Amino acid sequence: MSILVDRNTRLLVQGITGREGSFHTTQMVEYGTNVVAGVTPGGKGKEVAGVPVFDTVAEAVAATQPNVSIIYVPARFAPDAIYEAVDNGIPFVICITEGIPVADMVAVYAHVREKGARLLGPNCPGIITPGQAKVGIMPGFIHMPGPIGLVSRSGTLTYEVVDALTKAGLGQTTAIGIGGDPIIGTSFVDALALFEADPETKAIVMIGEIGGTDEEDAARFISERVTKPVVGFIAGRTAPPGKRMGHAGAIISGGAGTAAEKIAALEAAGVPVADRPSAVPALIRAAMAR
Amino acid sequence: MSILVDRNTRLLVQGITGREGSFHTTQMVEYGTNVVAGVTPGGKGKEVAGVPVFDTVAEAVAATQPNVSIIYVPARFAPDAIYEAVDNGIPFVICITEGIPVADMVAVYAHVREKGARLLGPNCPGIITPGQAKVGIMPGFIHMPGPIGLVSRSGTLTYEVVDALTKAGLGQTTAIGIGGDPIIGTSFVDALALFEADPETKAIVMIGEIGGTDEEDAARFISERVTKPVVGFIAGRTAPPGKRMGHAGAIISGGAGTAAEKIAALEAAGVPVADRPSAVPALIRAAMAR
Amino acid sequence: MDIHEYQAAEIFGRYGIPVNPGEVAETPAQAEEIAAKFGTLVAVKSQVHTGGRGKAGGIRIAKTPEAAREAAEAILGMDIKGHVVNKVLIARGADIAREFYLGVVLDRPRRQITIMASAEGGVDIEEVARERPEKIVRALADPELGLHPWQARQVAFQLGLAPELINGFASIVMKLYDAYVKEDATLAEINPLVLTSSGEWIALDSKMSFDDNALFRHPGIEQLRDLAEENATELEARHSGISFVKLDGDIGCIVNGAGLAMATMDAVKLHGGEPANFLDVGGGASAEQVAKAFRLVTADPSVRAILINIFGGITRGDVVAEGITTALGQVDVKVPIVVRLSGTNAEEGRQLLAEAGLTAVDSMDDAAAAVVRAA
Amino acid sequence: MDIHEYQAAEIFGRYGIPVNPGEVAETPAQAEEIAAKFGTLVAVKSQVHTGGRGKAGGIRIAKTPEAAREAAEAILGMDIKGHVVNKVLIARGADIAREFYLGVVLDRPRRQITIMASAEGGVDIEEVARERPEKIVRALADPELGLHPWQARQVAFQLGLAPELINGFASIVMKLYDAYVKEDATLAEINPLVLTSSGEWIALDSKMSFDDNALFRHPGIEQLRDLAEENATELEARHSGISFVKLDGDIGCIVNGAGLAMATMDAVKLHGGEPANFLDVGGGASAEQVAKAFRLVTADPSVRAILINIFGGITRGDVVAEGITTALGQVDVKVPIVVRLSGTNAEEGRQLLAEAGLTAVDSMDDAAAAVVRAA
Repeated sequence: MSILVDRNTRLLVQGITGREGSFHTTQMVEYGTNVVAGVTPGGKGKEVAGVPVFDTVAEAVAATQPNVSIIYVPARFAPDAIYEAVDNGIPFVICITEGIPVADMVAVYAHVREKGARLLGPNCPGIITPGQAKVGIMPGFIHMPGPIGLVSRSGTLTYEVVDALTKAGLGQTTAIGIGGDPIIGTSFVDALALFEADPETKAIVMIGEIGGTDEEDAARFISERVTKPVVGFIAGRTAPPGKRMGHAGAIISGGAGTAAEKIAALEAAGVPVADRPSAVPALIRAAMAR
Repeated sequence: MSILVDRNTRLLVQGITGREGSFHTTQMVEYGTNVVAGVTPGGKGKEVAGVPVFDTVAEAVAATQPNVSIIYVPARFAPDAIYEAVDNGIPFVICITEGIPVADMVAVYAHVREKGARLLGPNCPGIITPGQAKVGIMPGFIHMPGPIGLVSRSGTLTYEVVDALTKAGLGQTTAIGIGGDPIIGTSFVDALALFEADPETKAIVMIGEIGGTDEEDAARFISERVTKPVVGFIAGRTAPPGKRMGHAGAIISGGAGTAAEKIAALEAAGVPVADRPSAVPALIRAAMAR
Repeated sequence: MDIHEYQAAEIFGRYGIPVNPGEVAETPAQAEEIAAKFGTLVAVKSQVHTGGRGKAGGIRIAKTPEAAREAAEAILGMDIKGHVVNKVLIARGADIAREFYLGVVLDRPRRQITIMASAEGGVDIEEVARERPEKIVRALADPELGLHPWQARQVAFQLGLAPELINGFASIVMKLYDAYVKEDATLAEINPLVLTSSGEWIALDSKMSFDDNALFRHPGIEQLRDLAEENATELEARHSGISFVKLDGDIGCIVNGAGLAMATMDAVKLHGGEPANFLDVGGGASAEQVAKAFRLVTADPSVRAILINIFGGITRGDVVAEGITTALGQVDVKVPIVVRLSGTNAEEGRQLLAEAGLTAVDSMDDAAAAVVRAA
Repeated sequence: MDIHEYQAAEIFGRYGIPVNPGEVAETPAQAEEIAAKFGTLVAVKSQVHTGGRGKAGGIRIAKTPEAAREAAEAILGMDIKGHVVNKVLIARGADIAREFYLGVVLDRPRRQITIMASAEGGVDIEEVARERPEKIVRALADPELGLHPWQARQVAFQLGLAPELINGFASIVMKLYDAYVKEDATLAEINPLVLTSSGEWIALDSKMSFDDNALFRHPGIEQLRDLAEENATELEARHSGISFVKLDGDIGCIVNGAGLAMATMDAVKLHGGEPANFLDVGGGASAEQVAKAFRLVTADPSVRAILINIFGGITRGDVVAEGITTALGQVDVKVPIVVRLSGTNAEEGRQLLAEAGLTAVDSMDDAAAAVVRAA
């Protein structure tokens, strides 16, 4: 088992002929992901890594019945690509694109929910179920199948933790990067609920950062609804207020969104919080042994 | 039994202190309708026909728990009033107002549906369940409780037919005026489905007019899903194409929406169509006797 | 509300749609002058609020300024389906490679705004819709978010356009939709939308109609109204809150309620008569409104009898009767009047009317029969 | 992106919000001149991109032009929370009866734009939110349809305004929301929104910040950027696609990825050091990007050692190592460098780095410890 993507994933790549899109399509195909189609307006008849390209999502859906779509189109066209995916019935859309205006995402988020679809991201590394499907831009080789569910707001920091877990012999059911923007389609709470319901996931690692209150919401959710052990890590203990730390969403504003608050909330919910990424595997082992 | 309104209706009147609102509130209260509250911004503390007035729908809902709202506010403010009603959880909203721009109604209609609420109108006379609740501007006294469900796009033409039915001894479960605009919240099909499901309704009268294809859709629905006898009347056999006959929706455009087409569709669905309003009671009796 | 082609083109141009520049002439001399200025082959196009101008001879091609003058001479004053031509548009000829149809309208059954496009442009789109519906491509705009760019592109792909033409066409679709929504239109149409042999898009004919109920927020549109194109009586009626439509018969009708007004016309026809008009006097049927209605109906010389059909609902029949008699004191009506009064206090009302010497009956059928006899 | 109060007031004014007219002075003499022209009591207000100006003495009331001159003298050049005052806004004094707070912001947990209003205006709203949250009234805008007029009215009623004040307040709410949405703001705030004793509304202080990701569609807003207010290094970094934030410590950090960059700063601190900056070099960590990062970090004289932390993912570690050595050929770095390289081909990369004489380790903890020792 796993969450959201697996062997049955039939992946569509929107923006497949672009630099990012074609590079990562090749990587995903090499990993073994079942990439069934790509879309680039005007690209019909082409192929990328053996994957057929269509002009519109409607055509790709009719010809290849994808059930997941990943988006690699530039920020100003990405909202339109998300609408095209969900309006054509794709139930799960992953948006890698960074730099989408917040106002656009307010409407996109509401629309995706109305359609009963799920969005992951934007500005996220994607999702991987080791050995089954890599849907994103993460390096596949650091992952290993196993019992840990991992959810993170970050990219390379996630790889750091995954790498530490794998080296410690702790494989992953699924690793999911929810993204660093102020408005994201899938929150910590959403991912935690999925891991809680996944029988193969035995423990969960949650990697947060400064900004917003999603970690606090997650802490509340964990204390009320999660029975599996959870270990946390929060980046940005030393971040100053009022300054955006790279990610559009990583900003302490109005005194809210500090690492200290988030760590306190998680610890109050019984979640051990690592003081450094390398401390995560030991905490997970301890939590699982309890 | 009846549809949509009855003794359990707790009515809110939006625009209650206006000329139309106060006049018809008095009429509705006199008929015996349970009018629990009114809203007029800045009107808090007033009373109309003994009904308390509030500044906002939220306050009225908190204080009096209405389950139906009727709107008597001018066209340029009416869409906002509909949003205020449904966003505050009122499940059934009746909009009497005439002259709302079509573009506004496109968004209103979609929003009301998303909220799982029902809209009747705009530009409609409202709905009455004789002896229980009059929610609209129709003259109450011409109605009589009985087995006939009536649905109509028109106002006075409906009164004409109701009067004929009552004089013929054929009372009504509920008479519903769906309105004469191009976009209306409740269609013939919606009303027919409700009457079909209402055990007290033994036969249905449907009064259409030129414009659009709602009558054709109704004919299809009747042939597929309605087991009760239905009798029709269509106004506008002599209407010329391209000219709006009063109602914004009553226009034959592009050769579509003629009375002849609608009559043919209804007759093909086994619905006898009266050639004049006074012929309706006899057709209903004949249909019920079958 | 309708406007002329040249006015619609001006609006479309403001939204960034490539339209064919032209100028309006009201005399043959002006037409010649404009054509000379353009120095190229021109189209001389009648400006009237009706379709089928081409078939009626209202559009001519002129190769020289003199030919433009002659064409204008022929077209100005022409009657096209009851519309007299007062203006012609002189527009440069285009180098047409392909003709498309593009329109934005309301899809009533779906309660959404829809894009309609066809690679069979320049012809009657209703005919295409009837006979070759598969030739029409549609896209429904999201009712809350509007038309998405992917939908505009998809329409372009579905028309079979080559990849290099997609963005240009899609951009015109987005702009036409934008114009439709921002101006509260009921129709925005380009027919034909032309692709020139050099690969440019030109809107060769523009058409736009507007939602009367939304004119209050578009004072600029209201100013485009061509009074010469509107029936003076219908305009006057609208200003009094009366819905009035002129018809060809001789029985004038005054009714409260649009549906009942149509049913009344139908009843007149059913009894062998021909209605002279549709008239919905509105809610209250006050003396003032009835007087205005009398003036509107009697302005038509072909009216030989008048049927007043009032169903007294909230308004009492005796009050309506008083209104009618008062109105008759204000307006000198020379043709027979039959009044049908029903509903609240109808009997009292009919008595009042009878005392005033009017034929007043209870039944709509009887009234229709009586007025046909009287005419 | 932040702008000054006077710039925000100008934008709000364009949306029809009644703002307090004022003029900007850059010298005391200009301040006196403007005050003399106004001929009334004025406020002299420092224009800096930070809050708490009042408490810092950056806002003064002047009854005479001379007093305005003196106030400007005192305020210009002042350092408010690290921001040097280069401009003052001279604004007419208002006849204040009541002060309100009105703001539009994103409610992140609900993923909706929200209106916040309070009858306790003119004070720190965050303090009100913390200590007397019941004093704040909120309304969430519909994510697809926007803010409805009924919501704006409801906010006004919830603030306890008298009926005759409702429409005026609600109209300002609608306009502020409109400005927020149309300009892609992340904050639009009026504090205080003043009710004068004659019952007029005036926005006495205006504040606006913008979504950096949306500036591409607002060239006019980009032009309002005050370069004097921005950290030159941060600006330069942004143009190179590098995220950079100056901090107070002495350990320079160069990291790929924002989350890892924060974790790296935290690790430095954990090992007893103080990070000199946040720096996310972006995806590939190419020689060019690394060279730029070196220049940014070494521009800070307090930097005594540099920690490079790269997790080789899609990009191979040996390629990154080559990038680092190439960059070091282009930039003369005089402080010790510790490189942590992990992930794909990391071992090969570390060997390359060691050959170039750099301390290269596998673990982030070891690297942080080493760099703190080296500083």
